[in-house]
Amino acid sequence: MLISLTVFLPLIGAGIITALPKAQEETAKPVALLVSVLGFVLSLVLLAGYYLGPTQGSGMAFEVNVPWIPAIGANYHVGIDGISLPLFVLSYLLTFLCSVYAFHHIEEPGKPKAFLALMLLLQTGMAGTFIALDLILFFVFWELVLVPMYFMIAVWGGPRREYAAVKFFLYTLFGSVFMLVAFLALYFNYPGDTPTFDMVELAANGGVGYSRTFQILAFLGIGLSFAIKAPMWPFHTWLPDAHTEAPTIGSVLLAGVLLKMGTYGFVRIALPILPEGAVFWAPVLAVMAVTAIIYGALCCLAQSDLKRLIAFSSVGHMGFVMLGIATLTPTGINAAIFGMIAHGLITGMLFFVVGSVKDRYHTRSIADIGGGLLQTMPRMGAVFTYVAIASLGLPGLAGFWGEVFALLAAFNPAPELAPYLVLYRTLMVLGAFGTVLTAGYFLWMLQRVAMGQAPERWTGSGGAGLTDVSVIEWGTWTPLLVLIIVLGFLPFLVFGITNADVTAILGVFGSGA
Amino acid sequence: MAAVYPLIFAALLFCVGVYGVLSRRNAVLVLMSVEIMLASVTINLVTFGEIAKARGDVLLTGQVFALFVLAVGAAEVGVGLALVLLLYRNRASVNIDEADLMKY
Amino acid sequence: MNGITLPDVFMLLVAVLGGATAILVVVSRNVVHAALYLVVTLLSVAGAFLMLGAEFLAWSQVLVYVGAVVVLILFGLMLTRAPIGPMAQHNEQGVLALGVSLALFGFLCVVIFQAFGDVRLILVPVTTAAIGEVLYVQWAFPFMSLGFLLTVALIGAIVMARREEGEGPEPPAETDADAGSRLRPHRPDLTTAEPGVFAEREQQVRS
Amino acid sequence: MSDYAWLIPALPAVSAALIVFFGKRLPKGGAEVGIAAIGLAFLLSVGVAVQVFSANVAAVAQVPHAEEEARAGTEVAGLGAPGGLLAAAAEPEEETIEIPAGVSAFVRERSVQLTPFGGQYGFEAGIRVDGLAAMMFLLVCFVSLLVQIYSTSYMQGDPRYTWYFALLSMFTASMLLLVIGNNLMLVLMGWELVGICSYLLIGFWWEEKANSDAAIKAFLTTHLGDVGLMVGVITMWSLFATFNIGEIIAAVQAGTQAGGAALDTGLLTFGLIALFIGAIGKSAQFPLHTWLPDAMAGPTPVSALIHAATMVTAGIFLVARLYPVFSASATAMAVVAVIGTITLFMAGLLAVVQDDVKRVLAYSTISQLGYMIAALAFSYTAGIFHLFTHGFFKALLFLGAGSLIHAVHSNNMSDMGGLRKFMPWTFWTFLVGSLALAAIPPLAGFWSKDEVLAGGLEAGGYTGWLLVVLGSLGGMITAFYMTRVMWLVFAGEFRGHGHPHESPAAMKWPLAVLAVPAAVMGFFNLPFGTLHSRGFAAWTLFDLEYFTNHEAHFFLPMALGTTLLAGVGIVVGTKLYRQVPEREPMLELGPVSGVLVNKFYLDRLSTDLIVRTLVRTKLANAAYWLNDHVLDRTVFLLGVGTAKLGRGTYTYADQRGIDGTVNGLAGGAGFLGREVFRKFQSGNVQLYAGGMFAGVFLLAVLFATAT
Repeated sequence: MLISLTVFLPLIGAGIITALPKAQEETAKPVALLVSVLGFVLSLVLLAGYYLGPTQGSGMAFEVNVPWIPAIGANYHVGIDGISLPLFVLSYLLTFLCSVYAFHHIEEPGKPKAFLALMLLLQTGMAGTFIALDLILFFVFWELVLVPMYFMIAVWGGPRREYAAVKFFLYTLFGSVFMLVAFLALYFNYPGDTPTFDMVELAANGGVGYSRTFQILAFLGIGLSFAIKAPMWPFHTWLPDAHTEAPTIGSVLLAGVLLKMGTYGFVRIALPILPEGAVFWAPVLAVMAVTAIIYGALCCLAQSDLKRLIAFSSVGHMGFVMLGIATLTPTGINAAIFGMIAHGLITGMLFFVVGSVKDRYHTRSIADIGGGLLQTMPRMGAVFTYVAIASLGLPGLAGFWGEVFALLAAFNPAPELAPYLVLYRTLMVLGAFGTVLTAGYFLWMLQRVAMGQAPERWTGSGGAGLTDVSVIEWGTWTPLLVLIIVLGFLPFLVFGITNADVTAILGVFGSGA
Repeated sequence: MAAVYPLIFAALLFCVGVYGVLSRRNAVLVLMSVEIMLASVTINLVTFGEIAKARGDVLLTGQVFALFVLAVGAAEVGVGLALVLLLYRNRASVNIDEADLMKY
Repeated sequence: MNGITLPDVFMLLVAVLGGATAILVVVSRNVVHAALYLVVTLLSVAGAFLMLGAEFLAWSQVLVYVGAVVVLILFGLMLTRAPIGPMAQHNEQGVLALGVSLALFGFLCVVIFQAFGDVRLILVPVTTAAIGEVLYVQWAFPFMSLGFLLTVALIGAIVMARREEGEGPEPPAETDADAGSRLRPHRPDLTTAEPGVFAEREQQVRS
Repeated sequence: MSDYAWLIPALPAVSAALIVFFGKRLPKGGAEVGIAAIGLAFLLSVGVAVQVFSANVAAVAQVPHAEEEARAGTEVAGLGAPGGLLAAAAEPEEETIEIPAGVSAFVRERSVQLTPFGGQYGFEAGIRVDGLAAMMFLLVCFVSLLVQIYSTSYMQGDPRYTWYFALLSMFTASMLLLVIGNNLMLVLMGWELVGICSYLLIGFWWEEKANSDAAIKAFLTTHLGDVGLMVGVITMWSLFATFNIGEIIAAVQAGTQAGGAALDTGLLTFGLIALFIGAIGKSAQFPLHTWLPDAMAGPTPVSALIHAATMVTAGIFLVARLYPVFSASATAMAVVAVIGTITLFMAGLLAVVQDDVKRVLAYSTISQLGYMIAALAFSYTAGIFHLFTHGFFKALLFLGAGSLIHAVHSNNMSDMGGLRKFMPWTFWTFLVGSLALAAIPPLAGFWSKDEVLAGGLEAGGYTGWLLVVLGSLGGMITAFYMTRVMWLVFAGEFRGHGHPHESPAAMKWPLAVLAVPAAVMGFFNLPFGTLHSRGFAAWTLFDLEYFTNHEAHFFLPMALGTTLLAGVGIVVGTKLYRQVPEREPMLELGPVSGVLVNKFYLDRLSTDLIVRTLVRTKLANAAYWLNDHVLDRTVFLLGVGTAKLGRGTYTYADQRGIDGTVNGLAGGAGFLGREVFRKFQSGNVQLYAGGMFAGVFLLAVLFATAT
């Protein structure tokens, strides 16, 4: 019950905000804050309950399983385990911080009421996706996420918002079709007596009874959808546009949570339910992942737009996550989940900063900013530098562990992938070179944005609008900044949550090593 | 009497009505075509009502429904003509193919 | 299948008459003629009712349709200043309409002969008293609802057709020009459109 | 004491945080916090060192002396177990000297579980305190302490004074973390953290683009090496299923890998070479050395601390840390030796033609790092001893250079000259440092460099001889260029602008303090029999068997020979550069014996040498040209090419190719809608109705035929 309350609380909040009288637009902000704080606290309660409750930190907890659409055997089956819990809490944390940030700035045309209601709706969708244990329920939540994000981009976005929003929406929807078809195929080809959409049951079945060809095709369908969402090269092209045009809060949630839905789907659905398909496709995924790492970095080198650069960096980072998943080992998937969390914190934070920089300079172009951020706004520049360095995977900060363990896993992929050992090891070395490129574009970006003499147009009266980090911004960012360094030094805070369930879920792969 | 006669009659009327509805430009003529279609429907109702009566229906359902359709048809003509008038008043024409705002 | 009986012959006659006039209704180039053909069609429908033993219905048909509806339609024709003379009354989709209706007719014929080809009707005329009894006992509630519907429809028709003070031909005022412009592509400004456009076309047709 | 060794990196880490958050409000801008923390850490490290060193000496004393017995024929791979906690029940091989039970080198490990991967994925973070770590503690804390004191004066008035001290503390903490870590993952962490601190400090004055360029170059070049390190660490993990250094060493010595199978030496060699690539990057070895001279863009104390004494020695430390593992692969060791030797010689040549005093020192640092690397290929003690002494005298030289730059506001020696009379403290300490660097007995550099060459000589083989030959020549070059610097800077007339003055006390005293170890450190590791076994070599070992089978030896002829070579270098330098700036007949002030008699001889000799020097100058120029125009250019072009490739990929593959396909699909749908389906959407109700009826008809037919 608690879990349902946590998930639907934002929805209720969105309803309350919508019901507010039009004259009291500003009241929406405290209401949204209250709701998101409550949600965050509840998610922490779930976190605590997961450890203190009967599950003792592994397995599925807080399960609710009631009939929902009996005609097709779809149940309202939700629950949380070590794989979903970190992402679940992350989504609440980011929404909470976004609702704080909303006090600081909401893009044109303002309208906090509508914006915050959409944000809370989005939160329900995101959290629901992470806890759904029924394929149809998962699909519903998955699609629910699209709508608010579409409006966030299309209404509050930049100059090319309509193009970006439509692209985002269509591309994701395109993938969803294949996912739905694959889900139905899973249902109708179920080897048992009563076909089911239940993920737990299907995962426990572990692909037994599904033919190899079927598994390969179904994995393709499901995987395509997740790959678009993640996004994997070469399905990433919606991402730079969406990120570039989205409002700051939209970018943060998009990078911080939405992208993870794709990779989470791989871990939760595609791998355990279709193990043979996974083994078949894993080398392809790995190649695509490493291509994304190199390619994302190369594209970043060519960018002149700050937000676009960071969007492309997401492609590379998600490449590391996918590389971890493609190894089909517990190490790799633990690394992938860690990578997701770290990317959520770091890139979310980067988008916060870039958004704030953009609000002040009124441009996203690196050339127009022209350097000297550290001079005009020392604190902003310092935060920017810190996060950029975190993003390039420096040890001691959160970005490191996901990358290094993904590479480590790629050096020793699952025994099923033994024929591809040389391929994986080559990919691992290439991925490691990718870290150099990553470092390169981040450092050059820092050089062009943060360092150097500030151009004259930004000093003196021209820089009047360049106020340093405000109190609200500090309030929003401090938790992220602290978490980045805490996870950097105490990675077991995440690994400890995920490991047991990751190992369990990979039980379908024979040895599971 | 063979049931096919009234039924074929009704079908004929209906199809003629369809043709009229689809091809006439004048809204009033379209309305007239609709009346023909309604009439054909009442014939069908009565015919099927007879068949039902022969099978034990005591409520005269067919005829009662035909009566209802009659009344509804009258109401429809009233409202339809009012609409036509309104159209004419706004556009100085009752040609349906000129009223094409309902696109893209 | 027995031979053709007398009711069958009557029915056939009525059907041929009704069908022919109906066709005339939809092809006639003169609107007034069309209205008059409609009268014959509706009358033949009433005749069909009589053949089927539904006396009350037949007379109702005559009263309501022939008496009221057709008059109403004639008024409509006059009020809309329909050209009282022969002119092109058909649009460009004539072929489509013909195709669709013929196909539909063919299909219906096939279905009817398949399903009811050997059904014979035992005609027992229904008296007005009998129909009155079921109508006011078993069907009382729907009947009253129908009356209500009729009232509402008539009131609605009046409200719509009535010309209020100061209303008239003005189109609805543009309240939000900005938001609306995207939804309304080019549209002739009908408030100022000189009637000549239509008058011209009228004359072309007539000549 | 060693139980509290974790405080050594923790103290500067805490101080870094304190300075970042509260530094600006403190009266001295945070410097006092940094100095206090590093001072405490230094005291602690002294305590730890005393404990570790004395324990090691005690252990060595219990080893029966048996030099006669089977010196030859011992194999590194057969060394049995390491000491400390891991020791327990390992049995030594027959040929080796018997180590009495219970006697082992001092190794103290304490760990906490970091990632509960369980079973074979176990990964813990912990400290490993042994002789090597204790030595590094001493060096890092000592130099860092002096550099921080020095900086209070050198950086006076800088707008980011506080931030500077935070970075210094952060760097020190990272370096100590790298040193103290007991597993490769922690080493990797410290490794990257020092890299980023180095980046931030090189680009400390980021207003100048050249500085941030240098910072980026430094970070990226070393990061290229770090790829190797990462691959190496991962290879090690996949071989041994552990990151723990002690366990890896034990496994290698037992000849097994994870699961008890026989060691896959091919993969091990691959991993070791990968690790060594990391060392190449960090320790500025050929061919990744180009960043270090550029890194001189940072503040000079930073150059002293990071780019001379500590961070750049991380590569040497890494090889030393895994010494028994490296020893197991002859191929890897050969690579180490060759790379180190090439570096030492090449960089020495380059140093000769520099005008910027810091660049001379930078090339000299590269050269000396080459010595250490090459030495490690043959002798553990030689490598780290040279690391230790070099840390002191090179820090001294850099701080001295900083003092000079502070005085004349220029890095170029052509703006200096005659500074001896203005800056006596700087002069004398610089002289000590130069002599130590030039390996003049009895200063520290002599003993350490001698041990390096002795190691090569003893090992023999082509790599050994290569080291001996090039190393000796390198020693001569070193002496030559340091002589040149001394003359150009301190002798003659002042050629710069303004009035040079002696530096303030906070800069003077660290120079003096550093001069002491630069002068006397060599006596702690005299390569004579039992003395040796009580000194530095005994202190720093962490593997008793290894030590007892690799005693150092002193080859008097070679020591004399190298000293002679160094002397030649000094002489030549003196002749050339004393004359050039002052136009004096320097030749007459040459060697004491027979000025007149030998004039012709000397003349001829010097002419010969001048010619040779010219050739050498040309050679060095060519080498520098090669460096700048080929190696550096390649890096540059790679960077530019990568950027172009990025732009190309973005423009053609991404925007036109992939995105174009997506847009094309959408455009196709749009075309269909605009040009085709739009016709049906005419707004004509009757057309719609026609469609409806047609649909009804079709549906009806469908149903009819279906039933």
